[in-house]
Amino acid sequence: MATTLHEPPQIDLNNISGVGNGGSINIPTDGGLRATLDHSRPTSSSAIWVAMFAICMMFAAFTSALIVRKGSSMDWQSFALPSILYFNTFLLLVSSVALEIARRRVDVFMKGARSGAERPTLWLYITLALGLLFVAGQYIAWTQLRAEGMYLATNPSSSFFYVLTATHALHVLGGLGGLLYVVYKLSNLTLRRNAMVSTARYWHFMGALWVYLMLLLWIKL
Amino acid sequence: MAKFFAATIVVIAILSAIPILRHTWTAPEDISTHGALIDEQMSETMAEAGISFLAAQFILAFFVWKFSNRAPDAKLKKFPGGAKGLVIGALLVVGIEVMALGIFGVKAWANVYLDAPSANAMPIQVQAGQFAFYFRYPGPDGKFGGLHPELINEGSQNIFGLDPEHDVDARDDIVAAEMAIPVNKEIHLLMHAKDVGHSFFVRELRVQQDFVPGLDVSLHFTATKIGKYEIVCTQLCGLGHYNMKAYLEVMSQQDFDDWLKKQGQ
Amino acid sequence: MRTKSILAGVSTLLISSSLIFAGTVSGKVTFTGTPAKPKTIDMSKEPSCAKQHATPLTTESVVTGPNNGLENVVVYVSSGAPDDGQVPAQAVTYEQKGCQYLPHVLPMHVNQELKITNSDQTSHNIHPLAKVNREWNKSQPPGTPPISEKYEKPEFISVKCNVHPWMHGVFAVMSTNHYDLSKGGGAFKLPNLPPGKYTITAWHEDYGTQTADVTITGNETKDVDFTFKAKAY
Amino acid sequence: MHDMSVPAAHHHAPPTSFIRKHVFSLDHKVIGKQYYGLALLAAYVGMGLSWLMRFHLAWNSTAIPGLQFLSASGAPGGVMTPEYYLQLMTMHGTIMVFFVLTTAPFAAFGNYFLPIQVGAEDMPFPRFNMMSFWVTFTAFLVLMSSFFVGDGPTLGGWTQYAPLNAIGAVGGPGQGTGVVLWATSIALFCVGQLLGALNFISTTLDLRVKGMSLMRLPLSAWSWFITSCIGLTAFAVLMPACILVILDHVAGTSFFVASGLVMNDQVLPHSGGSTLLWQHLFWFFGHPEVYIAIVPSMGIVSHILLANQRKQMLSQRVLIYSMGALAVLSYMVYGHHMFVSGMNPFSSLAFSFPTLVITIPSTIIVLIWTFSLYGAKLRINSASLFSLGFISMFVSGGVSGFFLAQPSIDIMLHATYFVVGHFHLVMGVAAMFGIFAGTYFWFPKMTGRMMNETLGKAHFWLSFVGAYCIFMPFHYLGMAGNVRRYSTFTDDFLQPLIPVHRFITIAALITGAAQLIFLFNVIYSRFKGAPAVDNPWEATSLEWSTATPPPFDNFGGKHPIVYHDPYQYGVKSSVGDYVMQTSPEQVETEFEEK
Repeated sequence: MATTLHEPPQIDLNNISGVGNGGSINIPTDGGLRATLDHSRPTSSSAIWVAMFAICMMFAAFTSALIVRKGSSMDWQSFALPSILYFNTFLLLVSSVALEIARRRVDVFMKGARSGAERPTLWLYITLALGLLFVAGQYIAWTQLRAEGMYLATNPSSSFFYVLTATHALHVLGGLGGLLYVVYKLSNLTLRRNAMVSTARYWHFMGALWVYLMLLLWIKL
Repeated sequence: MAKFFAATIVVIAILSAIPILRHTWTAPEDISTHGALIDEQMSETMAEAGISFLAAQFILAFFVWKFSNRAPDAKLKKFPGGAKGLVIGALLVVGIEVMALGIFGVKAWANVYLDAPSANAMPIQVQAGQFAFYFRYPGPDGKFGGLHPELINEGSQNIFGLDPEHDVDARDDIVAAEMAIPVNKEIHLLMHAKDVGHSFFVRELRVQQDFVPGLDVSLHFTATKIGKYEIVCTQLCGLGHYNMKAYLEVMSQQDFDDWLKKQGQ
Repeated sequence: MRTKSILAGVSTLLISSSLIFAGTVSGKVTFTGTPAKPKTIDMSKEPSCAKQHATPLTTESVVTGPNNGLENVVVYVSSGAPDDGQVPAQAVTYEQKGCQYLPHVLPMHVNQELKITNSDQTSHNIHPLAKVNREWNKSQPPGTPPISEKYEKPEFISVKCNVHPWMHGVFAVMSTNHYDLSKGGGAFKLPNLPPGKYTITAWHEDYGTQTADVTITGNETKDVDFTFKAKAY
Repeated sequence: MHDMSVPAAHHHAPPTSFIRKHVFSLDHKVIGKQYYGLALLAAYVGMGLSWLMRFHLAWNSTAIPGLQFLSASGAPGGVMTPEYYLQLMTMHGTIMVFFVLTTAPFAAFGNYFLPIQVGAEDMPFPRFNMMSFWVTFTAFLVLMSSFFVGDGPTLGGWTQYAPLNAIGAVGGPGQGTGVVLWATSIALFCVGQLLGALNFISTTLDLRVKGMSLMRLPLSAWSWFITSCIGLTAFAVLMPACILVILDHVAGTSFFVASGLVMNDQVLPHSGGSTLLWQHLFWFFGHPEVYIAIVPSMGIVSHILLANQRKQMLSQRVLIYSMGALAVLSYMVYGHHMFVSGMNPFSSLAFSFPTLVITIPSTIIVLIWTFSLYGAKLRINSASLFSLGFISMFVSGGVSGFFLAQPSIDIMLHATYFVVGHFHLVMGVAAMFGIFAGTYFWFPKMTGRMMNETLGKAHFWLSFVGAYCIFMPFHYLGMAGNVRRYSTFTDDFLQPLIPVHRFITIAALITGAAQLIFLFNVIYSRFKGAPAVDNPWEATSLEWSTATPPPFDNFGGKHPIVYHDPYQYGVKSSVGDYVMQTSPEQVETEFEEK
């Protein structure tokens, strides 16, 4: 049998890009800004999905822990979620919308000539602000609970509340970091579409995750 | 070197099999009513695992012996069966083999864990704590006194935290550091953990069960042979784990009644 | 130089005088009611220890003597005789033999050296459950050197061996040298008390504490008796 | 060798400062070497611990000279105390499982060779990659620090069962600070490995060069890809578990401590926690961890065998699918660690069947390896010897899985030395053999020098025979009911087994000493070894088509183009009986027609 089962691929030296993006040479293949093409690191579009999967697993573990722990003994005392959480949820969802608008603008901006069109950083800043507000809101929620005497160790229900919300808040902060990175890259015209897209995906994911957590806490606490 | 390797594998395989075949080290004689099935399962598995083990090692040895360091002009050969044959073979042979094992195993498992203890099984409570087992018999009234963790005081031997002052049921409860049971009588063992995870393992009885702190599990078995056996802890429970043990005395009904009376005083 | 010698002279004078007019508090610790009868200890888990006891060991938390005498009671001067700070030079030893603590109650002075020895074939684990002092938990395999420890603050410390749950004892760490342990019929004796007002405290691990005030004037022996109420359970 | 390839842009220029070059390097090759160094260090620490343990088990009251200086209270007069034994045992397990079996075959070799084997210049996120190593290294330091903090490391075993792991210092020496440090270390380790897995997966999916389709990936690359998928799921579950344990310690929560527990006659403050919860979370990670340890070695061994048998595997696809099946199944079987844990007996049965099913892909893998040797032209060298040894060990350790997969038999064998023998052979020794094989095989590429074959062979024979002398008897002990994790054998029925333990100890001391030959060989060859050519083994995959050692960007400013499936051995080509993946040459096989 012949060992070379595949035809040797045609080499088109004008447009080499690997199956992924191994070969980045001086032709726009990743849809980035022209200024970024030289010395650009290969991009990975699947990384963000991998990261989100890992985060899902982590919260799945917390969820199962919560369910098992609640079932394991009678000491579970439910409490009403601080109402500010609903407002925070609203903030996070709005921020997602803002980011989506920002992403579209950036897209247009990247496709069009750089000269002229002003940079769509405004919507990114709005998203950032909303995100920060969300984290602040979460902090307020914690202080409110503490005021009610619900501390981390008071009861398994409160323990899980703090653990879940804090872990989520940390990941949101990570998203904010990503946004800052995007803003910075955009400011010196070295933003690559992949960075923008991945950040957006992550941010929407954070929103979705939070909605899930709200439902979980609302049902289980 | 290759031939030496092949030979070594064969020798090792055979040497490893000898103690198994000669039963040099093996579980002690079974003294339980349910253990026979487990032993049967064990020997069947041993046969199948042993054959697969020897076969695999021998074939590996044979191929290494035959097909290493060959002349440069020697021709490569392809295994006639090809991958498909192997896969199908493995699926059928191993698949059927392990499924059979699994299905037969269910019965052996069910005897110990799925069937409920009979109504007239004799209740004994065992409490595992760092690092000793203590056993409690309900006494003449047939009722166990309640447990009060805050009353536990090992210095004055209140091992279970009984409250004889207020709890009438507790007054005649009999607490012992060794487990005596009548022969051929079903025992319903109520397992209570005082502090951390422990385990109750009697090789002759073919029982092993972990204690779950905060959740009392139970176990039932019938011993068929009078004698003295060792109960050991198999769940790492702290620095004294190695020394956490107790004796199991299987007695005739008469001896057991006397023993119980003696403990009662 | 001269001042030194004078000081020395004065101090010797003081000490000797305190010896000359040395009062003694002695008495008896008893109990009323019926104490819980000692429970026999089953050591079958540790055969090497079990065979050292011809008659099986019993619990030692309440040990009674003839005519209601109560033993293992620590009697000490709890106030009136300020600690003279003299830490006895010789160490107190605590022996683990036959899976039993010898003695059951071990009084010692703050900062006095405590030597713990293991005379058994098995490995012991000494775990004094100190609250005021630093809690430690050490194993002592057979044939290893004695453990040397000391306690800085006065405290009644309950001692456990985690490996042998029935092993139980008490360290009575005192900030005074005027203490005694009630023996035989519950008798105790606190000698060498210079004149003054004293509070004597008797401590029992199960029955709690009792106190009595005495005044020593010159060279005399005061009788102080303590009576504890026994608990049936 | 004619190598058609296209020019590529360096995406980052090679660093010049020592720090950036060797310490905080972004280069996956340097990071791979760093991981290897860490694994090497950890392996010898772990081995030292096992020496101490084995000696204590064989000669219980004999003092080990100098041990008292390691821990005065742990070994008064050099005689090991029960708790110190357990502390060493816990550290041995943790170090070996996490910092050797996970780092060496996966993180070390994977980091170095995965990007090269897919034809990439580097991983997509070099900074994450660097972080991954340094976080892992910190984790190691944190773990080791527990030797010197408070009353020593935790004694709870590498499985750290609840509630012993959560009740704090009352549980015994090391259960306070020791556990917190342990959990912190493992949580950090998880972070490191998650970052690594992220890089591995995206490298495999996104950075393959032109012509490198998934099915053209070498088996080693496949195994690293599959392993990183397992790790991504497993470590993402272990980390929360560790966080919960730490909270039970420092924040006074009650996730794992049930109510009414009494230690030293005091009722514990915690209440209502679930002790089985920890076991579920831990084993959901714990069983896949076994495959994290073994699958990379499977890939490495296949990779090496192919180069040495000069002939293709019967089917590469079947191998890949079987490894994938192992990965998937590994999540459906974790409950077989909990048959007698008090878990619902029906779920024990539910867990036992997929466990038995795992034997099928495992058997297929072994059969493919073995029968691919049929009609081969096997070359014998240290690398191939260790690969063959791996197969033998994998079989020997695998068959005992038959027993442990069945709840009824597990009643007799659970928590005995049978289990210890099983996992030491199948995931310990076997994986180590994979690491050794990989070292002898790739050392030339990594350092530019060959390893000493004579020493290598000596190392193999002592390790191979020694490992069997140590771990086969474990199974017999287990069948006789010898409980594991005992620091002293006081039970009457264990006395007759002590001679067996002495035999094992002697074997362990000798086999351990043999590992020093390896250490010497590595260090000696690194500086004095014979210079290596680019492709010493006449192998086909991409790492052999670049310079030795590879330039900073792996292919010297080029992007290779892949024309062939991997492992085109047993063909007639201009270079000999093989053709590189990067060579456009059309070739014919030289199988004689049947």
